[in-house]
Amino acid sequence: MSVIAPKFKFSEFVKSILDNLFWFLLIFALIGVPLVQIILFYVEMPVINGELLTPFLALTWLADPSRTLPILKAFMTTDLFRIAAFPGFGFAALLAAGTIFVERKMLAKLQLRVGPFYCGKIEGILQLMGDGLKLLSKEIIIPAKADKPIFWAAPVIFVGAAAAFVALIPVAPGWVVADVDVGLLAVFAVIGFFPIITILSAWSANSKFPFIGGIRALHQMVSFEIPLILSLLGVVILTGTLNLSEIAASQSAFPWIVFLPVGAIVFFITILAELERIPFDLPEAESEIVAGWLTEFSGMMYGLVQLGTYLKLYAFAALFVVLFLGGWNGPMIWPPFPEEIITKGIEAGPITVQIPGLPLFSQETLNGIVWFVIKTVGVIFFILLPRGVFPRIRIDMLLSLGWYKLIGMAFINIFIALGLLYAGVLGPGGML
Amino acid sequence: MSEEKESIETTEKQASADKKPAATKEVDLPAFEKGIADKIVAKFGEKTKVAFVKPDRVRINVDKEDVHAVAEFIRDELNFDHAESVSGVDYPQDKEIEVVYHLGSYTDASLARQVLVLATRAPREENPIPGNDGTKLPSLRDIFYSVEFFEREVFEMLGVYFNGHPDNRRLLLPEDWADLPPLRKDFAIKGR
Amino acid sequence: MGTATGIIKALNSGIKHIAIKRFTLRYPEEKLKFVGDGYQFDPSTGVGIAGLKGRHMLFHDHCTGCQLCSIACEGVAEAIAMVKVPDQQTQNKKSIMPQIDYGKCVFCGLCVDACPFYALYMTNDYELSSFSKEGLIYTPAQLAVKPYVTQDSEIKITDRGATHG
Amino acid sequence: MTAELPPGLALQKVDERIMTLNVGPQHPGSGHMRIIVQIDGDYIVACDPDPGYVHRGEEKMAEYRNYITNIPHLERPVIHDSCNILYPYVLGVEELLGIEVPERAKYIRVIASELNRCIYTMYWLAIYGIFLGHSTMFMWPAGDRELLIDLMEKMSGARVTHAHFVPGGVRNDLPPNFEDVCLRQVNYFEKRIKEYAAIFYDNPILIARTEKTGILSRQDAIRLGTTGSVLRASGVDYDLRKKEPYDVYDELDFQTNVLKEGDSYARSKVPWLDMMESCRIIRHALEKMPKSGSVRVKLKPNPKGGDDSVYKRVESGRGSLGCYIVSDKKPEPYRVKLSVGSFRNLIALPYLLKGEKLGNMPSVYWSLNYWPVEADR
Repeated sequence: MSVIAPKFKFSEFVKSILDNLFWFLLIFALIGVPLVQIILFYVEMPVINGELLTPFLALTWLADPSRTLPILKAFMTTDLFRIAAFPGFGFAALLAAGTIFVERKMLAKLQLRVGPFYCGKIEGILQLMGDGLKLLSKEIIIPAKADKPIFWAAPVIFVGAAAAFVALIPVAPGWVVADVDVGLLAVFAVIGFFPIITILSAWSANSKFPFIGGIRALHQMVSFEIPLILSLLGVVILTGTLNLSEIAASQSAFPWIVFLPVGAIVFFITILAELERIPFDLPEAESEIVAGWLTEFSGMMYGLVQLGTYLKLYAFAALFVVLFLGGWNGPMIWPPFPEEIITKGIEAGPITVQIPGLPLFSQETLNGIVWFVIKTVGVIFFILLPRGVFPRIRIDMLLSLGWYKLIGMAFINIFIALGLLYAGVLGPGGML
Repeated sequence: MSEEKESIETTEKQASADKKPAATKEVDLPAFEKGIADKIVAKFGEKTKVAFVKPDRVRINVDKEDVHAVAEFIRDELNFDHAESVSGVDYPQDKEIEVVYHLGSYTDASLARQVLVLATRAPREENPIPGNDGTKLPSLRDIFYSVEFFEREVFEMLGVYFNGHPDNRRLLLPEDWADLPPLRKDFAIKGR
Repeated sequence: MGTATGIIKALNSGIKHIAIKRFTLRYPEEKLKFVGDGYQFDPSTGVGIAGLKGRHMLFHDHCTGCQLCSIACEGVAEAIAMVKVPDQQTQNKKSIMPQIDYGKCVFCGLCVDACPFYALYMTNDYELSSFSKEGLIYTPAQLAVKPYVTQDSEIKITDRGATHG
Repeated sequence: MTAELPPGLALQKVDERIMTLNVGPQHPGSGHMRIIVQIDGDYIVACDPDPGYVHRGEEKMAEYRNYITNIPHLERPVIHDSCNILYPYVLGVEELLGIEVPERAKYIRVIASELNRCIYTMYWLAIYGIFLGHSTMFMWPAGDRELLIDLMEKMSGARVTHAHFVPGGVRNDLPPNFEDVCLRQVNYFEKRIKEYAAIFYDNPILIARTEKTGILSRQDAIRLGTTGSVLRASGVDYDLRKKEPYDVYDELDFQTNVLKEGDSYARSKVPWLDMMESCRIIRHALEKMPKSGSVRVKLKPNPKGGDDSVYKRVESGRGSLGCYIVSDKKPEPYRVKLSVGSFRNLIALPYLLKGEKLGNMPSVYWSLNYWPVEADR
């Protein structure tokens, strides 16, 4: 019987934990607390209830739930919250994590197996966390002849570009990180970064298989970007704007997929290709070129690329929803808030506390978020499904599909949109 | 040494010659297979020796000078179009290595059951230097394309060099194999 | 339009399989049921009796120490060694019995075929993993123990697919 | 410096356009072998298969063991098809020793052989699926194969390395109630493999990907001496079960599947069609099998052959599998040579890959029905 750690003693284990705890508390008390106080005095604080929020007030108010909520509400209006938490990175990462879980379980079900099962007791719900921990703890190996700065930077830039893409997606009326008037053009610009990042990382690895994979990715993304842009022009023609929030708002009566199904199909196929998902996963075709441009990545660098990929998946699915499925628009299904919460307060056991400023979100916003999430998850499901059903296609088939068929179909879509516009059915000043 | 070799060969020839008529007397040879053997004997006469004629199997022993001509005749006149297997057998006591070609036919339906065994022998050397010693045979690759990899295998496993083979490299063994060819009888397995 | 119908058929087939039962055998919780008590051999007829070729079982009161199993294994895996045993059996004058190294055994069962005295059988026990190589060597005393196995899972075929029930 | 290098290590003059790729041995798309491909852009200009990474010297080992103890190790090259790779050896030894096999044993052998063919083909199909990036086609055959492995386990007591065939019959009789279980599971298995059509064989993407790639014409298939499904996909109707029936194949009702195209798609489809034939053979054999009787002839210990040689061949999952045994009146064979289908089909690989696209390499390579471990022996 072999022992994993032969000199293991429980008392020493406890001692080491207590040691670490002691040093942590000491350093935190001596350096951390003063540092936080110093920083807080330089941060511009909001005015709440006619009173400037000082760090002292913030610390005291945190203990009082009725006065905490205004701080929270004030915080929700800041840019930091929008970027990091709700319509931005955190929300997207949460949906991406859900996507990975659904992908695994659904694929397993389709393939008559169980999938993640033991990690996290309930159907392996914590498997992703376990994988993340594994990737974090793995050694990062850099090829000896790699161009190290670029090789290090590539995954980070990849995640950055994906997050920039996420920032442009409007989730609910008014809830968007970057509400720019040229939103769709910004989307095209961000998408244009991905081939460059791919080829940079592939070339900097100085290895044959990543190089072939990078060249393939370059071919694939360049040839599919043109039909992608063309397929969205129909929507732009009919709405007359490039602002994504306005495009979503314009579909309150009906989504554009009703009139532009061809464009939607072309856009969906190009999404699959841009995301390098089966049947278009040529840059990562494992039986031909090992893992394509990801071959030399290891540890958390690989994890970052995967994170970026799933953020990108969420962003593309959300873009499809915004452009073709009506974004947040949908019938009101969120129940109205009970009046007594606003007037009387919340009853928790024997205590009734009246908290001003509830609810945090309006009913319309919550309804919009629910519809948006439902539609996005539906689109993600259809993006995931081909992985279980189709084999990978070949590079020449892919290029001929991109250059001949999809561009042709995209032009047909544009003509349909123009026809609808000039017939006076749709568009600015149309019948509908 | 050469005298010994000749004497061994002659005795073996006598032995096989003795055996064959005895076999023919005892059982009736299958007619079709006998026909195949007779055709080859009629063409080449003394150069070929019919070792046995069994149901579906005919074995012919040929000297190494004639193997190319016999194989060509077998392919062109008898419609055997591919080689199923090429095996080398080491006979240290005869100082010879036998190379056996098993030939079959896909195109001729009447020959579908038949396997023609064509055997030839190359001289064997005690200290082999594969490729650079006397253990050489003419390659049949220009006649039966399918022997290409088999002959490479026989080359590395028994050290028989095939003259005229375009690609006489190692196939299965590692590139740095420097020991005896492993299928020779004097290559002993440890502990056996 | 053949392409489109083909793609739709493939998608349809894929979605249909989401409703089919899972086939996976959850191994440590479920274990497959086997036929009989393991592979046995009847020297009088020269034919074996079907069963799983698992860990061996040695009957001390039949073993004569004839070494036939060891000789049979010499050409296969060299897993069987004859060792002295303390217990005195009347039929076993030399007091030697087989000791099996499961790090080498390939579970071919030729030793069972070789035994003419009904002394060596195989059982349904296949969980032999050990942390050390020494733990894989089973002495005659260990081989005499009949393994306790709980194996009850079988393949069941229903309308919604096959499962391990 | 360059003048003194041995011939194998001579530095080649390399065209700058040509890139040499070592596909394997540590590559998800090669198996236990190396394919050295030279590519010009996306096109393969030259290909040199380099097997031998799992060479175990089975033929040398066989010269040191007697006719019975050769059995467990001779089946090791293809553990999924272990009955079929033993079959020619067992037939050859029976001819050398002059043994007549009981009728029931012959039927059991045929059933075991067909079950093994299906088990092997399912494994092959699973890997073909993953080579084309179709993960469902990996999981389904790998799971459904379990049905037949369960049958083989009931029959022989081991899941993969059965060591079930011996000269003179089979090791043990069928377990009680085996016929019903076998019939039920084989019927379900046949139903399952028919479902692969919609998702795999009729999938337009797969057809577009593999059709008209790696075409092996009828003349070339014959000239290169290919065998098995590769040969039958090129339009040559040659199946040893029909052409040279061994054991009881001449009494069973089945047909061979021949396709004319000779491309990767046809080569990948023939084994699938063969599996359905195998199910038919199993059902028919279960029906015709004598219900009782001996299954094994008792042999003397350490049997000796005469001064003779035999060449026996059977149709395995990968094509004709021949065994050449030379005996010299000793308990051990003087020489055992396995002429395996994988090795014979490998000759076609450089020929087919020349001029193909790199993306076609996995599909062409694996459609040759090649098992690296068997080719290396």
